[in-house]
Amino acid sequence: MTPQSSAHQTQSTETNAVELRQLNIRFDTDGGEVSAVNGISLTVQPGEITAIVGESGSGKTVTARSLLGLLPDNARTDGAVVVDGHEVTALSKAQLRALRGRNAAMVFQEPSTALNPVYPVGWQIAEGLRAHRRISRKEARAEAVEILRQVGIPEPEKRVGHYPHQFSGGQKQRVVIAMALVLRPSVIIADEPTTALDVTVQAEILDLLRRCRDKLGAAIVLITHNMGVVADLADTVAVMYRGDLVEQAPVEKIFAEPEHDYTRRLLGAVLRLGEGKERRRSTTQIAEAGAEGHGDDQATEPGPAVEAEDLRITYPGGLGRPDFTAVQGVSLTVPAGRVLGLVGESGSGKSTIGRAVAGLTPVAGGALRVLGRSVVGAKERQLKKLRRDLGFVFQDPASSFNPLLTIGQCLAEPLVVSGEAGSANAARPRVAELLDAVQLPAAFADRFPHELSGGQRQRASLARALALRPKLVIADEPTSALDVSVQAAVLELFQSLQREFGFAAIFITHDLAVVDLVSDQVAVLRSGQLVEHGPVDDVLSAPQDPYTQRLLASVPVPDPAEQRSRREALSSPGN
Amino acid sequence: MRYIIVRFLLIIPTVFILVTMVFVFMRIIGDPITAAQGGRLSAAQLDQMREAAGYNRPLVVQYFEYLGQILRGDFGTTLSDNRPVTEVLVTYGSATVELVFYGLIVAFLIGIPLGMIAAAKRDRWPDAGLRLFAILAYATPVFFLGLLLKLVFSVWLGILPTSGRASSRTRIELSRMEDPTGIYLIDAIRVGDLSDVADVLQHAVLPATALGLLTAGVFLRLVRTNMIGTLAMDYIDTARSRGVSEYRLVRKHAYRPALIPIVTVIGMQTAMLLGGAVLTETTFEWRGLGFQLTHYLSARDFIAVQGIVALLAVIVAVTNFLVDIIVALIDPRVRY
Amino acid sequence: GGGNGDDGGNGGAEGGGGGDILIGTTDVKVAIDPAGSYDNASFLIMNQVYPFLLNSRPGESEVEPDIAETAEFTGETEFTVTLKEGLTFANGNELTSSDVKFSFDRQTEIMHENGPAYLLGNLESVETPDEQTVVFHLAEPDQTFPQVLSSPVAPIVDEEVFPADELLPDDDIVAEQAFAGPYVIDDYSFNDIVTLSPNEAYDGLLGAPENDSITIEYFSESSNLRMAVEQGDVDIAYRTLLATDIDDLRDAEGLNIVEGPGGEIRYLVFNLAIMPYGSETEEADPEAALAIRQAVADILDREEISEQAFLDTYTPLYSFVPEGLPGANQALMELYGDGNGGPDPDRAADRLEEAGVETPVELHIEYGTDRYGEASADEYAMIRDQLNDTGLFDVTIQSTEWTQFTEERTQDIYPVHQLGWFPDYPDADNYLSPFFHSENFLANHFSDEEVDEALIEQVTEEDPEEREAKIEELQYMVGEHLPTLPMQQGSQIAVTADYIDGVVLDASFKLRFGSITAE
Amino acid sequence: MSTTTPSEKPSHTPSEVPGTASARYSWRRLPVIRQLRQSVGVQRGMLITGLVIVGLMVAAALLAPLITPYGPSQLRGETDLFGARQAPSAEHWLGTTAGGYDVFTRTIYGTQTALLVIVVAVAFSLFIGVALGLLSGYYGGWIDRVLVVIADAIYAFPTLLLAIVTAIVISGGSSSLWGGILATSVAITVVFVPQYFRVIRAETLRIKTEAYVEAARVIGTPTVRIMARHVLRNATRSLPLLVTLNAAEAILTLAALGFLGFGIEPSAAAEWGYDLNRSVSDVSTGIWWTSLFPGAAIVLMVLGVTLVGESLQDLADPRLRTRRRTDSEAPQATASAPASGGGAAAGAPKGTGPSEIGPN
Ligand SMILES: Nc1ncnc2c1ncn2[C@@H]1O[C@H](COP(=O)(O)OP(=O)(O)OP(=O)(O)O)[C@@H](O)[C@H]1O
Ligand SMILES: Nc1ncnc2c1ncn2[C@@H]1O[C@H](COP(=O)(O)OP(=O)(O)OP(=O)(O)O)[C@@H](O)[C@H]1O
Ligand SMILES: [Mg+2]
Ligand SMILES: [Mg+2]
Repeated sequence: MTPQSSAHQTQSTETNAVELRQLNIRFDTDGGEVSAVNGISLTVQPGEITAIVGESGSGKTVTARSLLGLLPDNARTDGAVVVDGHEVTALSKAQLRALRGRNAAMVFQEPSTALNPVYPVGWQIAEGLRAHRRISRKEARAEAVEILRQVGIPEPEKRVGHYPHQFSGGQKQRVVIAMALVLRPSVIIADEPTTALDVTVQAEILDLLRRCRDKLGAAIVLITHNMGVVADLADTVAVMYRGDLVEQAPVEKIFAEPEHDYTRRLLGAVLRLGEGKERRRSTTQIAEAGAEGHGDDQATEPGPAVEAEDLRITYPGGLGRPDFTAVQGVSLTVPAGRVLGLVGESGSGKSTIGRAVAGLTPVAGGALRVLGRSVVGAKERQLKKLRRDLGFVFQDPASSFNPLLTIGQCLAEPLVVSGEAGSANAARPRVAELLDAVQLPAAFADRFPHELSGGQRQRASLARALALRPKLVIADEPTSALDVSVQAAVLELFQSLQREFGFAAIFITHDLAVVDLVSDQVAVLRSGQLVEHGPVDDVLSAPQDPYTQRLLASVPVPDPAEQRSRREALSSPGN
Repeated sequence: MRYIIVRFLLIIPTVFILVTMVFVFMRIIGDPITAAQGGRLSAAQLDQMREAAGYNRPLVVQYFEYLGQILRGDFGTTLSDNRPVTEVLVTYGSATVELVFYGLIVAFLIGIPLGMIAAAKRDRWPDAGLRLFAILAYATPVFFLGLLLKLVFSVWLGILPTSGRASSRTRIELSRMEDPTGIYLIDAIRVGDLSDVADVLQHAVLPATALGLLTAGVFLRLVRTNMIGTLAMDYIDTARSRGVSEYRLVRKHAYRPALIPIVTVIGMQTAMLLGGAVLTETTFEWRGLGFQLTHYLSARDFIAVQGIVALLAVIVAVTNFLVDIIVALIDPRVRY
Repeated sequence: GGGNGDDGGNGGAEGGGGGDILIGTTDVKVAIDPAGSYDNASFLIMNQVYPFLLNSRPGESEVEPDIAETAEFTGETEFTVTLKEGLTFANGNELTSSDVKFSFDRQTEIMHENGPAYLLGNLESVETPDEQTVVFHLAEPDQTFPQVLSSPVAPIVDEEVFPADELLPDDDIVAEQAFAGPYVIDDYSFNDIVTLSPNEAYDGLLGAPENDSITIEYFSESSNLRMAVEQGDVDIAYRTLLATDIDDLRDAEGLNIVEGPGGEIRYLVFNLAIMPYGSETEEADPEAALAIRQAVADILDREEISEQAFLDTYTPLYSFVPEGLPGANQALMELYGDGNGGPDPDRAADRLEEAGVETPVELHIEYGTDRYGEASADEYAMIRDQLNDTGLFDVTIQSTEWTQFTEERTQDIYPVHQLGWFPDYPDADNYLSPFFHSENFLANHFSDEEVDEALIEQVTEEDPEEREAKIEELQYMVGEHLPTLPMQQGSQIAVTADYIDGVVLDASFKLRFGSITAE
Repeated sequence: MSTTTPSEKPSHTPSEVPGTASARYSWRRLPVIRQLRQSVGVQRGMLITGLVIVGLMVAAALLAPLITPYGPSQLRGETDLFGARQAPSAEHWLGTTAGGYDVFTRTIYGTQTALLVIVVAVAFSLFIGVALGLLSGYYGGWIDRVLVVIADAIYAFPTLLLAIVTAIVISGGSSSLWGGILATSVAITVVFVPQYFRVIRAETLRIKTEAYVEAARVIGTPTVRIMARHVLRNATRSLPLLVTLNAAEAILTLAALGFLGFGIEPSAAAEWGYDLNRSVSDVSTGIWWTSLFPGAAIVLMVLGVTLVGESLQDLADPRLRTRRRTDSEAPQATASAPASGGGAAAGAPKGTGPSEIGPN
């Protein structure tokens, strides 16, 4: 509480909530010193919501943590970090402790790990109170109940004694926010507070954060890479790129007239719902042409690539637990050469269906025909034949390659296994072709997976899926691990390959904008059941099912003006 | 609840497999008659005795006979010294339990706080010193450590007894009491003679230290690693960002979650402890199960060996079972 | 060392009379049903708490009537014993001839695998003409039978307490106080602690004990026993301290070492079938095989071994019958080596050359790891060393865990192997017949009619002097053949606190507690 | 578990020229060496100390005949016996044992026995444990259940007692050098197999669900090929650690067996546990050299191996590893790997992903 004696030149009458001046952060790592943040300066006014955006690794988290002096041991900082009038880097341990929570509080990305699993949430909330104020256990508890009520936890009196695992992901994030709010801090730092959450839940959390600002007047530093979230919540935006702050401006200005090159690229890569329409029109024509081309080779007109009827998939329940039904009564078809987008919230059974189509998960009931063959109850040997015509692209490009094999060896695997090539060496020419198809230099064949960037890896993954010229490709969230800019490139590649090879595809994603971009048809899943299935234009522009409607409405639009009007439209009749 | 039952029922196959294994092993390695009389009787005489004792019958027959016996709850009588196996188990089992208990106390008292200190002072000199201590404690064979302890504390300083669970006077006194528990400390307290209690405790110091140090080394390393791991968890940073003090972070936030894997490992360590106790028991004349087992093994007393192994297996299984329950108490996420 | 233990472990000088005495031992296994155990530790107790028909006084090994009035041969195969009048057990039950008959019948009935029943192999039946008289009928004439009656097979038990056809658990025996020896057991905690106190009812050869109580404490590690006696936690350490400890304690203040002749012997067994040139080998040649055995006898330096490996707790043994028993001589000293017990490699070389044996002779010697003490390893390492050092032999040694060893020793696997012997009763015959009769337990294929005859002759010879002569002759006779090679004789050793008196270790190999006193 | 670890590093592409891939299989990527290069500060000190101790032990074992003046079972000099329990002197630097052997010679030769036992025991357990763990984990089903129950049962058995029983069963109690070593090794193997089994099975279960295994399955790779090429090679990441820990345990078990009289006899080979057992009684008589040296040898050997194991564990776990400070004297890394990625991932080994041992 000691007022800052050193006055600084650019100071107005009002103190800034946060002020960074020439902040440098470096890390000692195995590979030597790494500079994470290079001399950035940034100010946040009280009551202002500032979003920090930027691609992964650009230094957002590190910057946020420096505000509370929470950097790991191997970090070194210089420059000034002033929070609520205190110079953080100069504080003693005790002063730092007094600052944390009281002047500035933090909300972390992953709510499930931000709560200590072995203590009740009430205890954890009260702990913060008791760390800063002399307060009886009872009073602390009362305050905890009150704050839980404010963040919208139902029956707070009862829930206050519950353990973290007894809450859902969204509720956990509310509790984390409650923990930050209860001390009425001047600054709330939220590091990707909604990345781990589904869109519908995300919308509620964003709403909560906005209320915090409105009611408490707290300044909020929001870190995110989702431009929709930015548009929804932020007043000002700071763009970071490789440790530099390249631009800071009011949100409208950023979206309307981005100054920096990188900002423009970033915005350009952002997908918007409805954008896919025109593209699709041309795509369809080409795809049809492609299908016809194939038709020339084949004697018969190909049937649908996938036909599922009343599909039911269960996972064995283990000792003493009943089997878990992950998918129930799903019927859908994927015509040859077409792309089906499969969307739904986390745990709704998207991957399960994809895996079942590839024969990786046994089907418990119903009918499932893939490329004309039934896979229900099929033997491994029969599946093998089928799999020659299947390609699979996995969510995480890093883990889908055996880290001990080179990219070339990985790509050669399908060829060797199917007998198309005698050895990895013999397959080299074909591997080079494949790499070329996904626009990677042939020399990459000798690299190990970890020596490629994420985007490059995902390209390689596509190449592997295409190695045997499949008729059906299953792509399970192939871009969700990628940055927006990289995502756009990979999606574009996917589309062009689809056009070129004319394969049918099931494209699994939770991002409606992606579906809009790549697919012809869309299927919406909820808790293992199909709630809507149809051509993408129909479903996205005129959703029939209320769930689909809510899903669409929850997606923030990466345009501040439009998002504001949408929000107002939503809240006036609803709330 | 259901889980508890399943967990509990799993003890049965474990014990069954062990008993079977031991049965087969024991029949391979010779019979008690040869062991006892082989040095003075002719082969023919020995054969005759084996015939009479029924050891010449097919193994399967003997095996099922033995299983039948066990199912009736009859563990038989030891072959080499004609004592009911149940009595053997009670006498020596309680001794081993007492020793392991003391050892665990020492291990806890030393291992856990030092592990926490090492974690807090990570990679600085107290940590390096403590880790070296832990490794040395583990690297020194119990019998060597026991030897050194005895040399220093009994022979040179003369302040502690060299061996045994109590002096003979106390032992006689305790053996005279009605239905003794076999756990000397409890019995001594029940007798109510303070000098007896002191005597029992004095005798326990060295064995408990020897066994405890070994285990403390393991605990220290375990606690350290887990504390460091837990201190890196997000919720620690979250709590820190609320202004919770560092001391409290270690004591409250890291300690309990770090305890969970430790408790689990302790369960698994019981087997090791019982095994480690064999050497401690031998070194300090602590007549417990492990000690006795090596005896019966040399005597090829399969009835006794089978009985003891079955009991050890049950102890280990039950400990692991209890550990699961303790973990459930510490960790609210696990509820059955 | 010495002094008083302060933790109550010392019963030493307290109490009146001869005091309360604490004996520590490392002998394991005590089961006090005479039909179910046959080992030193158990017999040590049985010998104090059960009465015998015949027994020996402290300091002697000749047997005399104990609870008997008279005991003598009343025919070639008939031995008659008359009991004293009015004998009772400590529990008040009467001790009559029927108890005696019961005790022996019970042994043969149970024939327990751990018991000594086979000692009664020659006993055909027991008759009880009246309450006081017992008549034993033997199958063959046997002058050693009186000794058998003082052996572990012969304790008299209470027929009202013991079941006739199965063992009685120790605790029941104690609870029923079925004792009629000089002592009764007060406290009994298996293999841990046993407390004895004098038995008022005893009226036999050994007389009333001179001490107030005896407590035996069992140790498993001899080093612990050693420390206990050194620190005064026990008054007497009896069986078995390591040689090192004894050697070290010899000079310790406040401690005495009591020594006596030991019945235990260590010897090498030659398997006449599979040793080099043995009867079953390809180049079978009895002469050459004998020459090899004799050469071994020439070379081995028992003195050196007993000094280094046993620190003189064993003494060199130059005959099959150990020193101290009537009839024992030093036949092998004369027959082999330098004639004074020392080695003579040249003589061995000549012997081998004469017999046309190719040198070096490859010889494998096997020994047991645990049965005969850990010094076995040192002993056999030295044997190998001594033999190989002459250049005449190429010896390999190997050890095997006891049970396996003893199983294999009769299966013609070991050309030469180790064994040891502890007598059933102190009689020279016990060192001869079991070993050298054609049906010996060694199964080393030794068989010689002359020896067989001589063995029977000595055992049936009624005149003691004649018998001794025959036994001496027999030792020379066997010495020529050398089916076994005696190596060492153990001595009995007790370490006592200096205030302890009356520990007598004699050729009966029994320690009688009654004579022990503490000042 | 911990913070998210974005694996995306779009802005950095490795600068290495293609074609050097095979060179990167070089010795630098070998397990221990890679960690040695990676380590720093206390952890490096520990690792180096451990390696030096183990190295000295190996050298002692190999060069034993050159270092020692006598043979391990030699009792006699030129003319006379050495004598038992002789104090250290010019002829016998560390004195002689109760059996009359030269302590120095036997202590040095003891390394041979210890190392032989470690190698044989660890090789056996590795082979069997890995094979079973792989089968069990990959196929699952009843084989898995049976194997798990058996492994757990064995695991529940006190190790030392199990070792004793096995030693008797295997050798019939015989104690020739190889008989003894085999018996002890097999005994130790029986104890260790469940550990390897567990680790490999758990790894296999984890790897089985890894995307790259699924990827292999989707293209129809035969099971055997999957197991060999994908599962096995990736499942072995925690083995170096387990091997060192087990090596330490093997020495202690060997010593304990020797101590209890079930080990290797002195005439067959020099074994510390046995020598220590024989010297227990010497200590109280003031003869310290017979027990001190074999005892110290055991402690030293276990210390060395455990130090290596512990530091490997530290280095493998990003949470436990200390990082180089640039301003410290520690030499700079060759820094071929670009430093990026957030949090813990930055600490993950740059070479092979599988060598990091997760916090689970
Ligand atoms: N503990 C650490 N040790 C070493 N380097 C680190 C550490 N934490 C962060 N870095 C480095 O600092 C840089 C910035 O990381 P930061 O976590 O701030 O990125 P970010 O912008 O939050 O990315 P993301 O969107 O992936 O969370 C990265 O290059 C990262 O490698
Ligand atoms: N191996 C498994 N065993 C048991 N249950 C499983 C298993 N795999 C998935 N489930 C359950 O099945 C349901 C559907 O899972 P699935 O992976 O298909 O979801 P998803 O829609 O792909 O979610 P996400 O977007 O998080 O990937 C979930 O509730 C999940 O918990
Ligand atoms: Mg971040
Ligand atoms: Mg999924």
